[in-house]
Amino acid sequence: MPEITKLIYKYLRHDKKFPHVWCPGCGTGIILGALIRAIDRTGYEKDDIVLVSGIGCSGRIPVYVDFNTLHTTHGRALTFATGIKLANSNLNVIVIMGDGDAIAIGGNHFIHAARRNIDLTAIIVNNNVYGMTGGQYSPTTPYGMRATTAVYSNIEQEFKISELAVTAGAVFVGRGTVYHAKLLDSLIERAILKKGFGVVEVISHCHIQYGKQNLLGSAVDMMKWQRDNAVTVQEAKRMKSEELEGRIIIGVLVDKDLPIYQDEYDKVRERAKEGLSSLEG
Amino acid sequence: MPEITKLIYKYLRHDKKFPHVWCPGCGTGIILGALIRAIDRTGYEKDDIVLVSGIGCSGRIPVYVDFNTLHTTHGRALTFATGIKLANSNLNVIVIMGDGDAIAIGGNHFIHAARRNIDLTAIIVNNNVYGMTGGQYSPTTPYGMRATTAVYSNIEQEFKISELAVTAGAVFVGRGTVYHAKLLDSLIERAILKKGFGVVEVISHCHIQYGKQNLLGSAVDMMKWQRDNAVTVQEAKRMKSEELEGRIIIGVLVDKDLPIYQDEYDKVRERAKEGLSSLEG
Amino acid sequence: MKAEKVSQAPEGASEIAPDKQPKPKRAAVTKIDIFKAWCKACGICVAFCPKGVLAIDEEGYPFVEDLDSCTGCGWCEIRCPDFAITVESRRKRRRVERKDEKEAPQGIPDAGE
Amino acid sequence: MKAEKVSQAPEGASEIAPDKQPKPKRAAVTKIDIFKAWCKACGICVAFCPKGVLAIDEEGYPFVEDLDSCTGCGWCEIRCPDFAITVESRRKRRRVERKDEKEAPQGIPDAGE
Amino acid sequence: MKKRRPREFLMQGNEAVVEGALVAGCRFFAGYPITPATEIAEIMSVKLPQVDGTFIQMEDEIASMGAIIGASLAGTKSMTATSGPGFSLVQENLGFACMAEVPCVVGDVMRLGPSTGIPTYPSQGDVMQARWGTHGDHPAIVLAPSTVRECFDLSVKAFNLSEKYRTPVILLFDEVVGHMREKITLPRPEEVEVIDRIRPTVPPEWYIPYEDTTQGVSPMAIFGDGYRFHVTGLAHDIRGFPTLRSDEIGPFMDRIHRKITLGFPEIQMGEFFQLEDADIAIIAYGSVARSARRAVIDAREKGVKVGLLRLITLWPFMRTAVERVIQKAKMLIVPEMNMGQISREVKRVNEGKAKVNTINRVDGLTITPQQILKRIREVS
Amino acid sequence: MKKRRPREFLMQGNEAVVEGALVAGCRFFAGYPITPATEIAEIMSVKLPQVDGTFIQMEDEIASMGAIIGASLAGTKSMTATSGPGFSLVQENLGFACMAEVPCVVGDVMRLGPSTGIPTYPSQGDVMQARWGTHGDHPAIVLAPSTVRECFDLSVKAFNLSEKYRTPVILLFDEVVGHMREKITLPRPEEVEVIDRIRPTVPPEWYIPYEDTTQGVSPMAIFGDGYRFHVTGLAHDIRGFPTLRSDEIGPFMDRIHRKITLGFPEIQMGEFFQLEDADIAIIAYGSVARSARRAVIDAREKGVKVGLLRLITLWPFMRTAVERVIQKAKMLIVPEMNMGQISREVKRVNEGKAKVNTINRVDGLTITPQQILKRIREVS
Amino acid sequence: MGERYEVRLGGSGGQGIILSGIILAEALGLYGGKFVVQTQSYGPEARGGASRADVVVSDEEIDYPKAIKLDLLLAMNQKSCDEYYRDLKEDGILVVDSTFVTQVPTSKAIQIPFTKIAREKFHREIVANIISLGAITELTNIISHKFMEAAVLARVPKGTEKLNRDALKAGVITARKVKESMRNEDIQPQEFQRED
Amino acid sequence: MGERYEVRLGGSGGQGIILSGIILAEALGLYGGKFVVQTQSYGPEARGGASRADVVVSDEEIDYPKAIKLDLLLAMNQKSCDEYYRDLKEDGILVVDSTFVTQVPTSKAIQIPFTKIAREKFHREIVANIISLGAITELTNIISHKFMEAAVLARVPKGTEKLNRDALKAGVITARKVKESMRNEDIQPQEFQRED
Ligand SMILES: Cc1ncc(C[n+]2csc(CCOP(=O)(O)OP(=O)(O)O)c2C)c(N)n1
Ligand SMILES: Cc1ncc(C[n+]2csc(CCOP(=O)(O)OP(=O)(O)O)c2C)c(N)n1
Ligand code: SF4
Ligand code: SF4
Ligand code: SF4
Ligand code: SF4
Ligand code: SF4
Ligand code: SF4
Ligand SMILES: [Mg+2]
Ligand SMILES: [Mg+2]
Repeated sequence: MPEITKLIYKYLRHDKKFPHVWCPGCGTGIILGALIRAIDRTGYEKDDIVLVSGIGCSGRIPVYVDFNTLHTTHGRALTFATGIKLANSNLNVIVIMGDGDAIAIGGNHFIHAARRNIDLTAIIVNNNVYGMTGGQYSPTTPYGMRATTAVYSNIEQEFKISELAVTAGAVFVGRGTVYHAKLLDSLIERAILKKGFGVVEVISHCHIQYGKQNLLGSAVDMMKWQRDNAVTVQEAKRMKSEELEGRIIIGVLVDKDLPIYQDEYDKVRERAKEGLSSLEG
Repeated sequence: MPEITKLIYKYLRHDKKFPHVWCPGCGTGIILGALIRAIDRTGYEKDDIVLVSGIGCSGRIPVYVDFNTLHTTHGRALTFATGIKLANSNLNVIVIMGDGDAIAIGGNHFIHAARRNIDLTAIIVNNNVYGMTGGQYSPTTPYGMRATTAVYSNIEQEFKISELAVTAGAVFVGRGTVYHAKLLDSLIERAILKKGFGVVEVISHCHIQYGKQNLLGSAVDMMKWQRDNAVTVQEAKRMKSEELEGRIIIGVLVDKDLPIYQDEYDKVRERAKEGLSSLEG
Repeated sequence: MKAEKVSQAPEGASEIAPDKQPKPKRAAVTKIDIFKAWCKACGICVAFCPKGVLAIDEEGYPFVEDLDSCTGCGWCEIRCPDFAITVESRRKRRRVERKDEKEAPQGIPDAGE
Repeated sequence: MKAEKVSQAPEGASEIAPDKQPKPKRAAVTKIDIFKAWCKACGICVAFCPKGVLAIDEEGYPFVEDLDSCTGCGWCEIRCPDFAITVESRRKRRRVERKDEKEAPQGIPDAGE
Repeated sequence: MKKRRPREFLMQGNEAVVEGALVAGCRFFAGYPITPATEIAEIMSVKLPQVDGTFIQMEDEIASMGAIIGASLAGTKSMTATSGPGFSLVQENLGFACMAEVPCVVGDVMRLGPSTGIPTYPSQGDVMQARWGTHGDHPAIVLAPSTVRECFDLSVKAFNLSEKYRTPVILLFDEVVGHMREKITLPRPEEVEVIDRIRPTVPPEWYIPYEDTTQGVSPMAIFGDGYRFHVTGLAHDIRGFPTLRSDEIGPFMDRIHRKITLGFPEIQMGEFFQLEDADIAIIAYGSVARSARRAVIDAREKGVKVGLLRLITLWPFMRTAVERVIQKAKMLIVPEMNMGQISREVKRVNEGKAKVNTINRVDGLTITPQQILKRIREVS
Repeated sequence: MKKRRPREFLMQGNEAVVEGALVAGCRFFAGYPITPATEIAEIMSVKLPQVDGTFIQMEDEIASMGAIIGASLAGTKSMTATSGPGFSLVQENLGFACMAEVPCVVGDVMRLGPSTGIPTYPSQGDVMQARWGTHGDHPAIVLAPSTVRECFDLSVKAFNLSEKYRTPVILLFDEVVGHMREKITLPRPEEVEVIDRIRPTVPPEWYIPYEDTTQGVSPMAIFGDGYRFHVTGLAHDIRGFPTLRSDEIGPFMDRIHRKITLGFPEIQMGEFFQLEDADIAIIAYGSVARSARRAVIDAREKGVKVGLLRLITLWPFMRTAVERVIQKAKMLIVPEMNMGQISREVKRVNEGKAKVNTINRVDGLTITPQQILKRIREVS
Repeated sequence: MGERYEVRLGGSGGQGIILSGIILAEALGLYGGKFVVQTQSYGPEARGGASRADVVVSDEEIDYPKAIKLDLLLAMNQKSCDEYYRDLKEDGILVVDSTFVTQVPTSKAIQIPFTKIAREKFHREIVANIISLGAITELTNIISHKFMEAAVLARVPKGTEKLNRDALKAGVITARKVKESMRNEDIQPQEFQRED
Repeated sequence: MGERYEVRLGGSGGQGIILSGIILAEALGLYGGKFVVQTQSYGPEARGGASRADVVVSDEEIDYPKAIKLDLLLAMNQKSCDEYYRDLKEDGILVVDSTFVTQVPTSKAIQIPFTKIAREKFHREIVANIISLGAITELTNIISHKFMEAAVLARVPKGTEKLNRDALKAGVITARKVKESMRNEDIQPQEFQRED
């Protein structure tokens, strides 16, 4: 049996939920594949994985996988995940969000989860658009592109999700694309294994809502664009900033070590039990 | 008549509202002074100034000044301000927020207003604590400090407000302290005059709620600390990162030019009128 | 961004260059299954097969046209958004190679054409 | 942070050093008013007057002890959180100086002691 | 060939809301996409810049609500539109608009709830939330169109009432009404009555922004007008400044409720259909009222004396209309796409006089004429 | 010298809520400071780590609500506490907890609203919001303590009901109750009945997370237990997966309401004080019930036959209790620190049988015994 | 048509079903002068196209806006044919795109390969829906050809008028042929008065 | 004391008014065995200290928790004296900190310079509130000295027991002197039974 078939049997709710809901060629399915391969490599038990999502096309991922799965409210996935992780730190909690979900309505939870270094893995499916609701611009829609709420072209500057994550304090930040699907496996794997708040930004394509409005062609065309415009972190270092204009820098942007919230909280518990309350001091 | 007396007569609602509500020695009053001096220097008419605040000790500032004043909901001041500015771009809209207000509950609005480059001035009174509600830790409370919700000492990493503003895209970012009150005048003045989203982070002190719990002494003591720990941007450049540990870098961190949202939107209007809608294309 | 200080190279980044593997000498080293009930005819597998193994039928679905050329690289499989195509390598050696990948997974692998 | 690239020096930053102004030769060049109804006796004006002009009474309120030493620098005034102390310089020249400041306000001014 | 008439359109309910808003003078829209209300934002984004208005997509619904309040304070008529999940999020700032008396319009296109529910399926589950969703006591005006033309009319009306009473007005309709396309004839803009807030004419020194007046509504200055006043969500005195005095708070609370009460005759709108001789009265609103109307016609054909009270204004609840109906009808049927929300109000004002039947449906399907007919047969 | 008794404390209402929660097994609290609820967070932050629980101060109330739902799904009893503005913000996620049937407890310490209102002044303005604040139809359990000891008891009860019925429970009390200190005697933890959610015992393959049962409540697996199931805010089938089928949605909606209805006898708590022979009945709750009790005693001294129905459970509304009261009492007085919220419910179930008087106060002051006595005199 | 006449168009996203519904409704309402309501149904959220559009037309104001018993069902794929056939009146008309609908539930079904025609004749699959509108015009009496043409031309992108006019015509002609070959006396809706 | 006995402590933030209220309530409730309710009032939000604490004590369960007509008012500053004096029963006791309260509304007011004593005798202003508790204990019959001392010692920070015990004592002694000098027969609360 091919490896992937084994993974399908092992991880997918394959007998009920497929074919899945996404449009033909949608990058979300590819990310789902990378996710299960990455999880498989980590060796974690299915019972110990909690997959949490927000609302959006990407938010439908949990339905398809045989973990503890949770589809929350729009933008709030990280808050639920924080509760899960702090309540039971044995669980490996992975959070999937769309760009709108994570950075528009959910932007605040994102930067705070990063700042606190909650031991979670955040995978952000950045397709530059609100896919689920039909193609409105998102905070990652580049300047000048079109969307159903930006028919005269978008005038807002885009957020760079990974860079925001770095500033907010994430200890692991990687960026990949769905085209570079194997890199994705490893980025996700590393983020999961990382102790602390790990972020993987995945450049995906929504050819149906975003591609169509911007005449970017089919899923294949948009994946070719990813292929042709990605540069690795190393390459990027050798390039001038003009050359980097419009390119996607892929690879690991940050990998550093900082104490996680849970460990710090263990110290709080110790101090609490020692009665070292300032209330009494 | 002393200059300040003139300013008091001109800008303060001096005949009804004073002495103000803040604790003796609170930095908020000093910031209020810097604000009216800065506004006076800009030469703007009082009728054209809108002062918007959120909720917190700092949020009470608007009550005291004779502008168009608006005291909104907690964390949302920038959203109200965005509406005001976009509805009437002749108004000079200045927003005052506390650290909790701007960066805890309001963090998302803050980064998005910066990203969109809405032509506003955001003044953030960073006293490292929730003053108004009685001394809980905020996202800027340093690791290891105490608060009424962190009696065993705070385990969270702090946000650097100015650095977050830079990453989010603010075109002007300055940091000052209440001790360096004249610098504050000029930072605020420059932020107001700046076209685009300007941020002034003011390191202030809350000796009553924060100082007391952390044995930092009186207002005077805490201002001395500001004096002794501030380094200018220039000095900071010459210092090693270890040396900068625990110091406050004051001065102008960013001053760059980018098109503002309103000007971009004017272009949208032009395109709309030309009928350049992609709906028809 | 202080990216320089904290970032780390994905190893094997140079592999982003086109596939340099020689065409396999023996025929049909792999077995390719296309599960039509799940396939949505997006064409991704066909477009990115580095060996031109796959083609599109008149309804838009992929089919195996040139199995002999297949190197078993698995790119069609992992880029399929619908888990509708699987590749089984019949050569033990390749399996092992892919196992190796598992041990050192950080590289940006062969990016196909 | 790309602070280096985009940041800009506040001019006159070096003025953060202690006040080097000579003690004025003539007495009582300024008039200091303390508006007790607003003053909250926080002590800031007293603590940071670079010339020791002010002192604290037994109830904690400030009073002018040594008016002659006052340079009219205005620090007490602008650091008072309660708009309770005002300084009027009687020397035309100083007023002008402060006007000048208005024209070029970016400096970090004299930080007192 | 017969030419299409100039102001005749095939139009969606959501689209008609936009047309109405624009005619009413709305020039600012801040929103966040959500099914089934997204079209309102999308069409606004196309049309507002054409008329020198402003559209902005905010980072969420909280921000959208904040922005429209800000825009209104700066003198621009403004609105947002959302659906249940977003409607839950606007509540805090909606309360601010009540407290600070800021005119603005909020559309809530109801989908199946609670929570994410089913985004594309209709419901009338937010009726009570529209009245009580924000904390603290506050008045509420909630209008419920049931045709596309009414989407237009009530959108205009919402702005007019909002301006006149200095209060947020909610346009509440279900997915069916929002998404359905009907042929409608739009009035010429000149034919539409547009009301603007009363602005102060006194000199700024005399201006008292929260003064009590005979109608309970104070003239409203806008930022930049030269009246520099204070606006806050705290309890405030007549000048707008925070107060802790119960003799100032009490009268204020009283006034913001009284101004609406005084406006009842104008605010409360309903349609009395075949009620004169009706023994059985249906009370319905939104798309369900359309099914009810059909059921009334069909039942009457079979000789059953049924009538329909169609509520156009949901809040303030139309006590007097119901009282009028139950003078004759001793049997009421209240069909709703919820577990019974307006029916509670009907029961409250009914005071045991008529028998109140409910038809409730919360499975994502609409209530059909047949379903209502069946109930009519059962009770008649 | 007389020694203080071991389990006797002078305790604030907010503090007693924490004590109750801890005894009930609460081990996770996520919150955001807000007057007058902050003490709950503060005390939790001190006590939870002492018992290996977790306190986290989130970035806002939305996040707090999300976090407690997450913690509960991971098997830890959890709560948050806030006041009006924050209560408005938790609404969306509160609806999620209803929909996904996640036990958790939310405290709302009511202050004067709407909007920022007066943070330090009491009110009872969020009673209707507690029932209807989130969008879509949903059940609600809302408990209203009026003494410090009851803060403890109802805190325990809130967790118990929440666990038993797999639903969020709201503890709703006013600033007076939250901040007042009373001498109370706490029971020993062993003496307190603590109910935990029923966990599945079937093998994972057989587990149906949203199965209908006789009581309408399905056993609840927790994440990590080996039952890998799906939780969503979308309408879902019995396995928890999204569905668009009305024949699945209908029964689900029905069940989540039915489970509460079946629990009425246990959920609905009230105190009948001197009602047997009462011609006049006061219906009150929270701190106002204390004034009402005093008024009853004083009035009885003057020979007026007055009684008090003190509502401990506000929602589901205690129809049967009111019906019992109006069998004798034909005059009702409903004093509330709002414009009339519970009185609407009283009117609804009263069906015209008794005369309903209201006393409403929204100026930040409490309703005094004198005020109620005066009304008793007026109506007797 | 004092009474309601109910039409349903079913298909998969991308087939232009909603546009067809709108054009049909505009033809009937704006040009034909009828009262008309068009509704549609969506999938999970508004992603991709909808699968179904209903058009209810009447001489009187329309109350209940959704189709209850269909007078006409156009099924552009097998799924919608299977799903909606049960809603068709006994004497209702079933039109299918035989490119995709290979199993018809009744021998009275009118089978036309709209997509195939579009592909082969116009090299643009996208016009299949316009072809189907031509067929509907011909197969029913609810709308005149002129009005339908006007409605189509008012909605299609500029520059594609000729293509769409030809497609519409192709639909009319093909339908006529099928009609004749079926001697389809039984597919005329009874109560409908032809508009002129 | 079948009936309620109502006490109000008023002052400004930082004077430890709330702590006094709590100690008084604990002395009465936990040691004295009474029913007791303590409430307080705040400024705009919970910033700084509160200005007022009410303690209601009774032998029966207490319903209405706030003070209505005061039996005892302790005013630690002028503002609270002015504001709350009108709530004092006609025969109620008014005790003021004469360090700050310079204008008393009645000649029957008991004037003791608590803060001055604290400053001069203990060099710690903060104990003024404890001194005032001593005075209250002495001036009323609601609580025994022992219980008050126990309550104080249970609440003050470790290491400050002696200081506070002394302060309490100082309050008692000063009050006794004042009482004597005033021949204050009229300040005994009538209905109160001394606890023992
Ligand atoms: C509070 C709230 N607001 C709005 C929505 C509607 N909504 C659903 S998904 C979505 C955005 C989806 O965009 P993104 O997060 O980028 O995910 P994608 O669909 O592109 O994967 C929105 C706005 C909602 N469900 N809840
Ligand atoms: C939605 C909401 N949550 C909480 C509060 C309570 N609250 C008022 S001010 C404040 C924080 C104040 O801190 P900060 O913004 O730093 O201002 P400061 O008082 O320190 O100046 C909080 C949490 C509120 N008013 N609204
Ligand atoms: S709408 Fe876009 S993101 Fe969503 S499933 Fe389709 S292609 Fe993917
Ligand atoms: S509490 Fe702190 S921030 Fe607030 S007024 Fe007092 S000192 Fe200032
Ligand atoms: S395994 Fe590689 S070579 Fe073979 S078909 Fe797939 S992509 Fe082509
Ligand atoms: S990539 Fe998958 S879904 Fe796409 S055509 Fe190939 S097998 Fe089918
Ligand atoms: S003006 Fe300067 S020198 Fe004079 S008193 Fe003030 S601070 Fe001191
Ligand atoms: S700084 Fe101002 S408030 Fe403080 S003591 Fe001096 S004059 Fe008084
Ligand atoms: Mg997206
Ligand atoms: Mg602060």
